[in-house]
Amino acid sequence: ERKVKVGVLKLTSSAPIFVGVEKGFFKAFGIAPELVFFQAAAPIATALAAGQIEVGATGLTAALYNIVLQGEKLWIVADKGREWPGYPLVGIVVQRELWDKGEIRSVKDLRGKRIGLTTLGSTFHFHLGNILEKEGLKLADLKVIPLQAMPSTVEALKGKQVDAIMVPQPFPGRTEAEGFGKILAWAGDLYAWQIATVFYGKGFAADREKAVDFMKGYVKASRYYHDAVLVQKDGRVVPGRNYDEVVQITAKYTGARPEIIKIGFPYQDRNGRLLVPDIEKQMTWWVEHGFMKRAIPLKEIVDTSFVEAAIQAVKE
Amino acid sequence: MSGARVPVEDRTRFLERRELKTTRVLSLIGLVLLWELLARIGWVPRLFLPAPSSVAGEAVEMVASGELFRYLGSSLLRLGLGFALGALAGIVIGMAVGIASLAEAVVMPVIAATFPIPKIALLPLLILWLGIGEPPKVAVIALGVFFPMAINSFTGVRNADPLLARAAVSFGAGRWSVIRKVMLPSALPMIFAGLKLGAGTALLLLVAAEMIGAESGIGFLILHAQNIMETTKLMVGIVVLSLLGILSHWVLTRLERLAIPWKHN
Amino acid sequence: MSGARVPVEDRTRFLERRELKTTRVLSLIGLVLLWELLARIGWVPRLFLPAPSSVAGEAVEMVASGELFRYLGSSLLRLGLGFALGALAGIVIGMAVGIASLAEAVVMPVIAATFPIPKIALLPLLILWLGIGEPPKVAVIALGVFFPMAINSFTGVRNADPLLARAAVSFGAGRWSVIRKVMLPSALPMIFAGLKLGAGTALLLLVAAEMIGAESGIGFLILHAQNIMETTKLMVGIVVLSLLGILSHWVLTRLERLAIPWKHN
Amino acid sequence: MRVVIERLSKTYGDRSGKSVEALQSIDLGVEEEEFLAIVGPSGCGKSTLLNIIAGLLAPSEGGVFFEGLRDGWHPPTAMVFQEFALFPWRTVLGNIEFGLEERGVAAEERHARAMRLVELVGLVGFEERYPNQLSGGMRQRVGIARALAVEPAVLLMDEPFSALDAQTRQLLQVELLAIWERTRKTILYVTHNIQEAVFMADRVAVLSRRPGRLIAIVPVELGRPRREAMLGDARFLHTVDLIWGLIKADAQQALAEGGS
Amino acid sequence: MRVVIERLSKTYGDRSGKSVEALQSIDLGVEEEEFLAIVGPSGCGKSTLLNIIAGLLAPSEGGVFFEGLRDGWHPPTAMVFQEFALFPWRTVLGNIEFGLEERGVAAEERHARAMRLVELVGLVGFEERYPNQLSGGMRQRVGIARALAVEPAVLLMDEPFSALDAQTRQLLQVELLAIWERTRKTILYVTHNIQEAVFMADRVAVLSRRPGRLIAIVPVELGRPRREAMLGDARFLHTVDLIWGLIKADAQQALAEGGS
Ligand SMILES: Nc1ncnc2c1ncn2[C@@H]1O[C@H](COP(=O)(O)OP(=O)(O)OP(=O)(O)O)[C@@H](O)[C@H]1O
Ligand SMILES: Nc1ncnc2c1ncn2[C@@H]1O[C@H](COP(=O)(O)OP(=O)(O)OP(=O)(O)O)[C@@H](O)[C@H]1O
Ligand SMILES: [Mg+2]
Ligand SMILES: [Mg+2]
Repeated sequence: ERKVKVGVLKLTSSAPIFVGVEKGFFKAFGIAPELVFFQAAAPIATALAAGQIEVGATGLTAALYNIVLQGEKLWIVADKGREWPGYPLVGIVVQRELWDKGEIRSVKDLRGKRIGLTTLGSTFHFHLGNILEKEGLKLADLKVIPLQAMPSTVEALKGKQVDAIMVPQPFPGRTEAEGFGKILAWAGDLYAWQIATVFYGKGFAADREKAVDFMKGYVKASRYYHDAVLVQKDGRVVPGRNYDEVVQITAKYTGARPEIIKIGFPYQDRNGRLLVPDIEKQMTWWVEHGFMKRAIPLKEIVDTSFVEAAIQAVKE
Repeated sequence: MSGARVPVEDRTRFLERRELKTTRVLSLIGLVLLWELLARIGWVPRLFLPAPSSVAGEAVEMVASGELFRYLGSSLLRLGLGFALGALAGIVIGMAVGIASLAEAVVMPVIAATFPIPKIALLPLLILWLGIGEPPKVAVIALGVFFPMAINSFTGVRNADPLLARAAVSFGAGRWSVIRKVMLPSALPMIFAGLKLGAGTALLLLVAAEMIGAESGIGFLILHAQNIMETTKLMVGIVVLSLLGILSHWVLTRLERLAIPWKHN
Repeated sequence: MSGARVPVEDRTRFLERRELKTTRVLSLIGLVLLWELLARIGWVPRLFLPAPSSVAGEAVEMVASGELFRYLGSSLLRLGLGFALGALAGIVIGMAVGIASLAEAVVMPVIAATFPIPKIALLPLLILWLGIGEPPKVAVIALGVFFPMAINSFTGVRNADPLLARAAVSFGAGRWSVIRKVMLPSALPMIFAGLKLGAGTALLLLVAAEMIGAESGIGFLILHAQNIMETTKLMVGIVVLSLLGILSHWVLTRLERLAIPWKHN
Repeated sequence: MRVVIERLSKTYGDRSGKSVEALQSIDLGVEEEEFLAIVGPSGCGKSTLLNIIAGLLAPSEGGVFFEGLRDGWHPPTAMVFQEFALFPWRTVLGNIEFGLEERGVAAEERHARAMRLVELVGLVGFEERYPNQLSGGMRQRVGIARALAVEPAVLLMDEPFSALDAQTRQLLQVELLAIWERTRKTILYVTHNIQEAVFMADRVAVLSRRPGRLIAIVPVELGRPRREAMLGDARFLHTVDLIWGLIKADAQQALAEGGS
Repeated sequence: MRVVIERLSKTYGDRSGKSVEALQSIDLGVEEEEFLAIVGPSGCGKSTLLNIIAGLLAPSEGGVFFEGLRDGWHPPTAMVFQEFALFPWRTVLGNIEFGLEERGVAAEERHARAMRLVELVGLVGFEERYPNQLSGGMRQRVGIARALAVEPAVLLMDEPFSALDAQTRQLLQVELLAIWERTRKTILYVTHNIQEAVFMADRVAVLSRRPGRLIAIVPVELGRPRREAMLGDARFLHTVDLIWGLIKADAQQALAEGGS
């Protein structure tokens, strides 16, 4: 068995990896993943660049592109979460009062308002920008306030310090439950995009056989995950045969309560395929907004050959 | 004989120190009651400041499941090691810098320059050099403990009575003897202040230390509970930190009394 | 007369303090050179530790565009205010606790219990109570400065020579006079150590302070640069913090000399 | 003002349980305008006694009373400390002014009075020096000046001239007597010099070795003002011999037995 | 061992530019096995001189030499400090043992020697006390014991008995002389008591008021061992008078002019 150090966040978004480990999908291909838990996304990228982990699974942020721009090679190899219509993940939540007064009823009404989110240059930031552009607005038309942590962001809405916030599940639901927030829209419904991916470090990618074997396990886990928790009918999730098992595995790894986990799993491609064009678009956007100095040619950062080889190899 | 007969009273009584152990305990109970009250009257939302009663409930569960002790165990190791390393380095370097002008001129600017560097900005370098296991976690704590220790030890040595140093020299004490037998005891009160600060700082930095590659630990608990919005668990973590803070303060105060007997009799 | 003629030499020379101003400057230059070397020999990838030369280049750009000064401006205000508030509160409370046993018994456990609470866990409460403007940022810094100040002031008062306090009382000094005229000057060396620690801590916490809704400031620069992995900009921020650290240390050392003339002649 | 000491005892406790009995049942009345000297072997409790009178130490038993206290100002005492107890952060002038500050004397008058005392104790030119720049004797003189400055109803002096050379000491003794004759304050004067005690005082209280008990109160039958010539007076010599005899046996025994 | 002081001057500087000239061109040889007393007015530089000889202070000009130093141990001096300079964190015993520790004496012997000195200075029962639990005189005796313990080639004593009562002082004077006669070390003894200086010393060095210059070296023509009876000896009284005369004018002037 070959060991692979995998850096993950201890969150629901890492569920496919947890499933792969727990169900022995990696093991089946002679891979023994060693999970290394992180409490923030940035150190995962750093650890990957430093060679301390071989595989990383986290959000696709400006940070990652900048790491590559500064000469540390790493590869985006597979999907690990998308914003997808019908799958509530990141929500735009407005103050209940403003909603009730009719002041904000659509994305367009956000013009001139104050919107809180965690960090500038985060996936949320990118996403917000794109949603606004779709609605004919620009980021400059409103005021984005970075608040670093989720609780701070939610608290700022509650304290009426901001008019709206952009936060992932389960926070949108909670703000409604507590009565101070109203979900304006789910980001995925407005705009689908690649939110998180699996990365390979330079050395790991070079060890082609091992890298493909790892991917085989991952593809198998993805399918299992997808069939269990993501299949929808008429806009509602139909729990698959292994729904409860996946919930339970996720609960075991994240320590979160099942009822919170059940609020929603992030969407991801059944085979772990990437939305490659979206990645290019993201880079363009980061460059436009000054978060990156220049774009990276896709072939220098995205390598879909692993996932394709794995899909070929792993039978249904 | 005109005028009154006035008894002389000890006017230095206000300088006296009493122990007031019950007051100490009452103070902490008051703090908890205040918190409960704040939570009850709804001044603070349940979500962000759960009432002590519910925190206690959660804590009991975590104790029953053994989770809390496991976390405590892994954190205590990091804390202990980081504290010991940081404190030792701080005392040694602080005292060296206090006694030798050359060391002072070389090291002090470096200390002043590196002290303000935020630990989170150091994480990448720590990961690069020390990996993602225990070493970087211990290093974060040690670094945090180092600065208050070094600056306080330095100040302690600098403020030692020069007459006593000269007395020691007159009896043949060399540099090393003076350091051990004059500077060190003179600096002890400040060193203990530094240790108290260091202990608090170590606990404070546990969260930063357990940001990378931790699967257990109180800092991990706090971070993770915050990520998954389990505020009650978060508060359990904070309460544990607070208790450790009180405990370490108490232990250090006791130790101080043992180490400085000549001031406490 | 047998035996040699041996001149008596001043054996206390090693206790003397020299200024060594050039060594101080050389030490910092050495630090920068070491850093450049580390970067040049490629031991550390550029991503993790960009060379000082490239950091300087970036800094020049940021100065030219006025960005750096804008950031510095907004941070200095927060730092100044937070430092002043925290230091004042720390000195007042620390000294009060040092002199009055009752205050000590009530406040010390609370200090020991609240010191280890990580600032990031407090952010939501600070936002709730103080909003997202300047007040919570100032509060984070003030909180950080408070603890070292309080503990050092406390220790300073506790270690004042009781003979001098009694001498003051014998001349009619009451509690307040004793505090001002005996405890305060006795505690000055420790208070200055606390101020140095406080200044470092304030700079250290700038990043945490500017986590809340900041759009400019050195802490914001560091956070933002780290979020998007712009290590050169990040280093510009850190270098600015370091320079502020050196500056504040230097200013405090000067002030200390002015405030404690009886030890420096 | 009279100082009445009644059944005064003092035992120093210790955390470890060891305790030292310093004073044992002292009964003593110091008359208005009296110059009382106190002599006794080292460690017998002289400083302890002065500290209790100054209100700086609580007695274990008994007490001290001021009778006939007229002016409102408290404390009516000022003390010259055996260890000087100068404030290191105050200059010579600042130290001397301390008591005046506490009594609310205006800055100008404070300065004028302090300057007069600087002259009296021979420290002109050192007004702005800090204690650590002074010699031992100079420090002691600052301590004396500080106590004299407040013109207290009761002056407590704990071996005030011990660090002074013979010449300076003599000059200051004469000055002190002159001040006392002019202002007629009550003075309690601890000294280990029996000649000095007799030369200066109206009465000499003799304490035993530790625990200090009052062995005797010896009146001095010399006229006032005292003059150097009296040092050869038969009454002077007789009184000195008497006191010497009183403490000799006691002190010798003390040294032999050590502190046991 | 001889101590040779050659053209020794010391001026204390000050950051603010004010400086004090403490010693001016002192030339003095202290003979092997000599007991030399030093007297002089307060602030004339006596402590400064001892500190320079002990190697604790650098002279401004000139220097001090040891001649005929035989045993290898440095420093050959031990000092009784005017301010006692006890280590507050060491007990009586710990303080007395300090110098022995530095000389590498084994723990047991250290203890035995320290205990003997505790007895000598009359502090039995106080071995485990800290200095802040002692009276002034007891502290001074600890300082004396600490210096005697190392049996130095040159013993420097700065007003060693100033805080002791007459009786204890006399006993310790006799003890010191006995020790000196037995071991024949060189002793430099600063005192402000002229009688004491003459009673104890072979020669008395008289210093002028600040800046301290050597006015005279007065040999004492009394036999050894000295006895109390000699205090009435004509030669004794004559020498005292001589010295007294030497410093009187000088000191009076000093006090009149203050520190100017
Ligand atoms: N703070 C203290 N704690 C314990 N014991 C003390 C303390 N202060 C004094 N003593 C003891 O009390 C006794 C009397 O001390 P005190 O200072 O009053 O003596 P004294 O007569 O002034 O002696 P001296 O002439 O040496 O100054 C001594 O035996 C001393 O050891
Ligand atoms: N550290 C110092 N800084 C400045 N001046 C000093 C210092 N120490 C002593 N002096 C000055 O030097 C002179 C001599 O001091 P020294 O202590 O040698 O006198 P002394 O002869 O021992 O006097 P005393 O009998 O009063 O102890 C004094 O005028 C004093 O003010
Ligand atoms: Mg006394
Ligand atoms: Mg002297």
